[in-house]
Amino acid sequence: TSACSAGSSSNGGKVVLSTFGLSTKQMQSDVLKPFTKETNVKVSTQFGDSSTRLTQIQHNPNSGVDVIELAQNNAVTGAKKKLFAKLNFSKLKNFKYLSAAQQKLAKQTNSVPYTLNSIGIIYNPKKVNLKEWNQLWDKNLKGKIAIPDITTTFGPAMLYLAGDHAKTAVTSDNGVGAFKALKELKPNVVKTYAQSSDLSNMFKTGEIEAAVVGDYAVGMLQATNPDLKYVVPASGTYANYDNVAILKNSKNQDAAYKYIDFRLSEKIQKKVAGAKSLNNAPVNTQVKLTESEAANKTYGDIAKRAKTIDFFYVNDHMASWISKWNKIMNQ
Amino acid sequence: MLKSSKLLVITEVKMNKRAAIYLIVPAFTGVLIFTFFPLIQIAIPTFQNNQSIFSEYIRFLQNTYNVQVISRTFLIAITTVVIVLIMGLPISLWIARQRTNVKQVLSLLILFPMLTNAVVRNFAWIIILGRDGILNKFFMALHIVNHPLSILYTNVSIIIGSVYLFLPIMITSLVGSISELNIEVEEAAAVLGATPLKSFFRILIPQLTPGIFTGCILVFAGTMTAYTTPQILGGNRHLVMSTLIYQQAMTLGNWQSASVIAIVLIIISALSMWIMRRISRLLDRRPSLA
Amino acid sequence: MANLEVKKLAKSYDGKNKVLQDISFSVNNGELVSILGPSGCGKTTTLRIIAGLLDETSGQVLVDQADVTKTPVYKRNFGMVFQSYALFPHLNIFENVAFGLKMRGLSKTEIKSKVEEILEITGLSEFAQKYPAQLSGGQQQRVSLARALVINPQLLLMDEPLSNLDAKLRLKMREEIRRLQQKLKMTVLFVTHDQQECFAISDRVMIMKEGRIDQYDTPQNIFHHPRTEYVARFIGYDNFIHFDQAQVIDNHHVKVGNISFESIDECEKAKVLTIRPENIEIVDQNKGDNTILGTIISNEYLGQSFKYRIKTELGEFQVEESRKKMRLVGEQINLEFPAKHLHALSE
Amino acid sequence: MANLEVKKLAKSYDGKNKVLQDISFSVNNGELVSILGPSGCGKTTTLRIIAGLLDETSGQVLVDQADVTKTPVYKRNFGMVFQSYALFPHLNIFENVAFGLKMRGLSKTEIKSKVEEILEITGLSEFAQKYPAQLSGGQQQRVSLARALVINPQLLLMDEPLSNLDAKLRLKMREEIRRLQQKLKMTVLFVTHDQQECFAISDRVMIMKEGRIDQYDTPQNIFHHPRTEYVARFIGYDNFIHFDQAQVIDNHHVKVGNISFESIDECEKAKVLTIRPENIEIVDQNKGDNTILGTIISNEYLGQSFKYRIKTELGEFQVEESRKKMRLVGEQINLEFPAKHLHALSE
Amino acid sequence: MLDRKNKVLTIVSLIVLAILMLPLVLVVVTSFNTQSSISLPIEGFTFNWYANIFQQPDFIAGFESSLLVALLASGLALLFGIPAVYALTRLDVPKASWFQSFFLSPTLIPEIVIGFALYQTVVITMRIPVFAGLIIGHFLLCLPYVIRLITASMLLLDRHIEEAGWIYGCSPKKTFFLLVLPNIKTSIIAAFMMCFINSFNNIPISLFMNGPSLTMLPPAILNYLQNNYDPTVSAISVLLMIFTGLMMFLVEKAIGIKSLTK
Ligand SMILES: Nc1ncnc2c1ncn2[C@@H]1O[C@H](COP(=O)(O)OP(=O)(O)OP(=O)(O)O)[C@@H](O)[C@H]1O
Ligand SMILES: Nc1ncnc2c1ncn2[C@@H]1O[C@H](COP(=O)(O)OP(=O)(O)OP(=O)(O)O)[C@@H](O)[C@H]1O
Ligand SMILES: NCCCCNCCCN
Ligand SMILES: [Mg+2]
Ligand SMILES: [Mg+2]
Repeated sequence: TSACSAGSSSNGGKVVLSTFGLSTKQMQSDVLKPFTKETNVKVSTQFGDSSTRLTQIQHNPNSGVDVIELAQNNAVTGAKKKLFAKLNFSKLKNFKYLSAAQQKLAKQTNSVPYTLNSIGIIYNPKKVNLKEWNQLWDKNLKGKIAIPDITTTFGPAMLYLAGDHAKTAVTSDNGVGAFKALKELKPNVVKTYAQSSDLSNMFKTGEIEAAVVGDYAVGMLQATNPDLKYVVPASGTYANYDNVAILKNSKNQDAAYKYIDFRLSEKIQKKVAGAKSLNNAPVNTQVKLTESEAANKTYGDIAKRAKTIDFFYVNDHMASWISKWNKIMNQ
Repeated sequence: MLKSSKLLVITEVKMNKRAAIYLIVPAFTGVLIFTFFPLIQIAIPTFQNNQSIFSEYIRFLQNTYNVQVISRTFLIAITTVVIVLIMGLPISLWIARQRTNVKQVLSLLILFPMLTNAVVRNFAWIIILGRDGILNKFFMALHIVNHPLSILYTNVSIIIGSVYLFLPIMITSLVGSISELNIEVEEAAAVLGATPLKSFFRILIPQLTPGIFTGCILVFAGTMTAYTTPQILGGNRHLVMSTLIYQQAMTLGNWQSASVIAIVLIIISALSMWIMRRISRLLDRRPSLA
Repeated sequence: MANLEVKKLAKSYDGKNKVLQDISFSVNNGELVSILGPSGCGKTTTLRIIAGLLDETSGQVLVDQADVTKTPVYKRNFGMVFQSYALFPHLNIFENVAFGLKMRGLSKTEIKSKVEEILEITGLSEFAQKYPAQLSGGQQQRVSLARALVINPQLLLMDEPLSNLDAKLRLKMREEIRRLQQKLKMTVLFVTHDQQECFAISDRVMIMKEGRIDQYDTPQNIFHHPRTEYVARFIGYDNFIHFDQAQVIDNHHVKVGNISFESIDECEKAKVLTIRPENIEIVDQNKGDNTILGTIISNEYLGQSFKYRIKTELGEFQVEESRKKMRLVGEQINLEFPAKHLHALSE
Repeated sequence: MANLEVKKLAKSYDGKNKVLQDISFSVNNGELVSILGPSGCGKTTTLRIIAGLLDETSGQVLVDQADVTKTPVYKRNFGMVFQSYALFPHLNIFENVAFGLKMRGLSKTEIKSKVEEILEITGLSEFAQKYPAQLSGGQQQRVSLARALVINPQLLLMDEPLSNLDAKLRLKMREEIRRLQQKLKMTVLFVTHDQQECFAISDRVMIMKEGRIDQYDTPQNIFHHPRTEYVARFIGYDNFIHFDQAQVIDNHHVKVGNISFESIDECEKAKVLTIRPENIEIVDQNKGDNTILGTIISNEYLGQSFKYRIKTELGEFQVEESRKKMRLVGEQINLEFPAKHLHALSE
Repeated sequence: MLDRKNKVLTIVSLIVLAILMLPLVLVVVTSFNTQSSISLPIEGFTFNWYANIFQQPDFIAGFESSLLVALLASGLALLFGIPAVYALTRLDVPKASWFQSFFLSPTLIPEIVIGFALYQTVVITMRIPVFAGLIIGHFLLCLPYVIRLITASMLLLDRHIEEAGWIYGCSPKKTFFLLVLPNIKTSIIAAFMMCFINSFNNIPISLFMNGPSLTMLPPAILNYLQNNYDPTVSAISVLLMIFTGLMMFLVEKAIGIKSLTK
């Protein structure tokens, strides 16, 4: 592949990638362009919400997408619906650098985790000072916080947190305790948000003083509201992977494998970990980040504290939880 | 605008009648295949239920959350119509009574926001309505309120956004109706002793009834079915039917449910428009000259 | 029932051109006065200022000696009949007519009796419950009249109330208006651009030209003694002979070219002679005075008469002649201008 | 330049009501024929069928003996002047007039010379580069005429070409049409509902009533010898005396009520007597025959004459009288119907 | 009298007019803010956000495809719509007003439902490429505008003009192109503009009809707004307003010139 001149494209083939709509500019410059340069594979992209894109490929076998990057919950659903091609992990040179747990998840779902996020609390230190999840239930936060909506990536994590507050694990009582805790939380909640940029605006306009948020959004929030502080409570957090998979109907499997391997490579994992890049925490264990580089990422200590969510359980109960959530939180 | 304008073939023309078929069929087939067929396709599964054909709908309506979304959608639409009408009437009157060239400039000015991207228009209100936004700053400065009001991401902000979205449509429609009125009718009322206010309510408004209802129906239908405004200014806590359709369909992948809501939305908006049109006819006391 | 006086009324819409140029006139109690003039001469403007629908630039409007110039229109208590009727389309005939009474706060029973009475007079009783759009033009016209009359106006203003009607209906309506005006002894100002209409209906006629009053007199006087060429032309004097002072021979005689003309009017300050087409006679021999030789250059059959255009040394003349057979183009004939029909004008 | 023959033409728009009822007539070379009739009588329908714009229900249209009934409109080579002018708004005057020539594939130079010639004739040369909207009504009218003339049509059809013009312009245009028609020796069919217009312009007049031809004759004959009451009424005979066969005395005498009338026409098959308002004379004493006593019930000044409505034992009559002073309502007078003006009609 | 001179009316109207204009003015102001969030008052002046627009691949690609789709859909709507209108207004079509309502019916279906239903039928069932589906969706959006506006002007156009064409030897087809089209040009331009702008600004249909390398501008802006709360959105809004203003100007000019000669 290396013999090709930059101009010709016929040799490397092409691949159609479906990925998140966040930071499309950095995705283009830090991942896709270098990928094409190195492999000579041309990339077409579709940007959008994880769940929307999952819905589309689920209903439309002819979507033309080869590789898809999804949030963990959607990857689990996709796997369950058998939308993904069975992966031959031997074709991925960088797969061996993933942790055992990650490798297991990859084999379970035929989708490879390429980054992970976790949640914490972001707050305006001029107004409040927060350290622990339980503080979110304080009466003096009435009408001052925002939490992720059930339908978003961290919606289930929010439910887990509520379960922890009620001291009954979600998986043990089908969320009964968690919903009770949410009902208690409701007076404090201004908004259940779907887009983390909503938070930027709400902090900016003083609508909220604190929010439960995924770490990937922290950089963006602090850029627009430099005062904001982010904390991952010592009691622990919940992690969520973003996975990449090849679609069953893909006609460009070779190029697709190349892309995934590229995505897992040390060079790229390190690059996109940058705060000005995609701010993606690395999964490649070869990547080492300094403390400042590790800021706002699920890495090191935080990664150790991070608990996982049983999306196989969650997705089975999602429909009824959404309905309950809507009745309690959005009514 | 929704009303089909009256077609009148004045005199029979000696022309190949077959030509009509060739001219109409392409557009007819297009609308048939791409509007009616898809609607039928999404409607059919919603009636295929083991229990009864309506059980999907019954289940949908038994969920109080859904009923709340429906009533919110309806309430927002009605409120928007009323506000748009109250704001639109005076300015329409004012524009319609300007000299021709001034009227043209004003009409263009009104048209401009109407032709501006909906994202842009709604987004502007985020800047204004936020807790720290222009409006709150203004109110606080004037000591109208002591604490900033939470307007953004509420039903109120959706209504404000919708009003902004549809006010130009109402004005454009009303200016048209008012321009058609015979100004001498109002002069006659004045000569007969009617003050301007009396003339407004007893002479102008009654004559405008059909125009007002046409405008109202446009605004109502537009607000009922609008997606972008509630999406940007409402957020998920304040879903309306169209944002609920999208959420069900694409975020949650529940197409059956999305179809049910879609059908309910079409029925509700069609029914409301039909009722409004009936009311309009009842109120318009002028005999129709068929 | 009132006396109207207009003093030095002037109006400019744009601040520059004066559409009305200081006109003054008065209308007596119970008089019907027509304002006659070509399109754009200021008829409607005058009427609208009197009604209070338009601000004057300067001047005064007095009703029974009281200045009403600053009274708002809805307090003037005038009646007005609009060219387009201006009926309220959403009200039925009864309600249309009752509107003015309602505005005056009359009781329901009073309104009912008054409206019914005027509907009776105008022959509209059976249409009380109909809407304007269900009535014919003439019936709408009468509603408009009834609506103006029922409030017992001091003054009734009518702006070309008949101009939308076809010839037959127009004739009938103008008779009706005259009859009602005389019966109810109203003071009426009636705008029209139809010469015949205005002569048929008025006590006095005001002829306007470019914002001025050219002549204000009884129909007969205007018809037989037009004051200016403009008025003459307007009322059907189609033939004019211009001359200058040098050509005046004596009080009643003028010599133009080689021909002497005798006129019924004094010629001392005159500049023009005029005569109607139907008053010129085609005679067999040239008797000299008041007679001129000409050639027919076009002919037209008018039903009862023929109309010819005739070329002479003093220009073209139009002549109407009642005769069984049409004269042919090219025929040479003598035209006689009888002195009793030949008028002399000074403007 | 052509001879038109219409044979048993019938038309029904809805398959039930016959709007034209088997009408037949012919128009000679170089003749100008007017179709006169009230609104809705079928004038436009007739013209449109002849033009080929409308399918006939039955019947034939022949031009110079050739049947053109099935020829499509754009191959007929007729000229047509539409009531609304129907000028092409996006083309200038030159292009408007040139349109028909272009369609006939003439060369540019030919088109130029022909168009310029006709623009010259119609006095439009200076407007060649203007657009229709920039012209006055009368000028547009002439463009419409020029456009029709330039293709040298076998037959020129005109549908109320003057109905949109004001009285003055209308008069001028009809003279112009007549002049051009005679100059170019065109065969013209001219639709109008204006009696005077049609008399002034036509060689022959066709009076239509409800899809039939009531009378087809020269203007003079129609004017002096209307065949039916309908025609008479249409051309200004406003007074009618109805009677039945029993009342006929002899060939020229009829007795209605107590009064004997002598008529210029034969009365044997007659049912109605008719006379024009201006032909009734007001006389001092009742001479018996042809005279009736009446009371004035309304009076009106017409400028040159007065018009009265008079109530008599035989109904109301309308009378026009030239006189200096107006007679008053209520005055009793004797009306004389001179025999030479009293016509007898059988329908 | 309630005319333009009535003071109360004038004041109320000016307030409403201000309300209509103010938000757009604010958008313009915020687009120059040096702060990286959309807020007022602005702290400094910069063109950076305008520069940033051109670094967003979605915006560039979105603009191109939105432009293409809007042009194609408007063109198709005219191509299908004009003949239908001609038949309905000039030929003796039975139940003409029923047909007209039929052609206007897409207006009555919520756009989100059109998107949803079309996605299922056209993209999934019929396996028509998403791009074609998008064009179809936008075509349905546009057709009612064409029907409404052109019907209005066909009804106003003196039908005798066509008859005059026939009389002077022009065949019906030729008459249509030579005499009818030039005279309804104004409303064709107006209809095109309404179609174009509504298609170009549409979100609900495009939300469903998207796919690889098929990003439309409005959803891209919406997406950007939801992920990054910086004045880039203000900046692109300003560019779009200029774009709209330019179109209005051109159309006004085109139609204005026309109305001089009409
Ligand atoms: N609102 C206006 N603004 C400016 N000029 C006006 C206005 N109304 C009328 N004029 C001008 O004033 C003059 C007189 O107009 P007015 O309406 O009084 O004429 P009129 O005698 O009633 O004519 P018509 O017989 O055509 O009704 C005309 O030259 C007209 O153009
Ligand atoms: N397209 C049509 N369908 C049905 N009836 C029609 C049609 N066109 C005309 N008619 C009817 O045919 C009759 C004759 O119409 P036509 O237009 O020939 O009258 P006209 O003599 O030209 O009247 P006008 O003087 O009003 O123009 C009328 O009763 C009219 O209502
Ligand atoms: N199809 C539903 C009608 C909604 C009206 N849309 C208005 C869009 C303005 N850009
Ligand atoms: Mg006037
Ligand atoms: Mg006709």
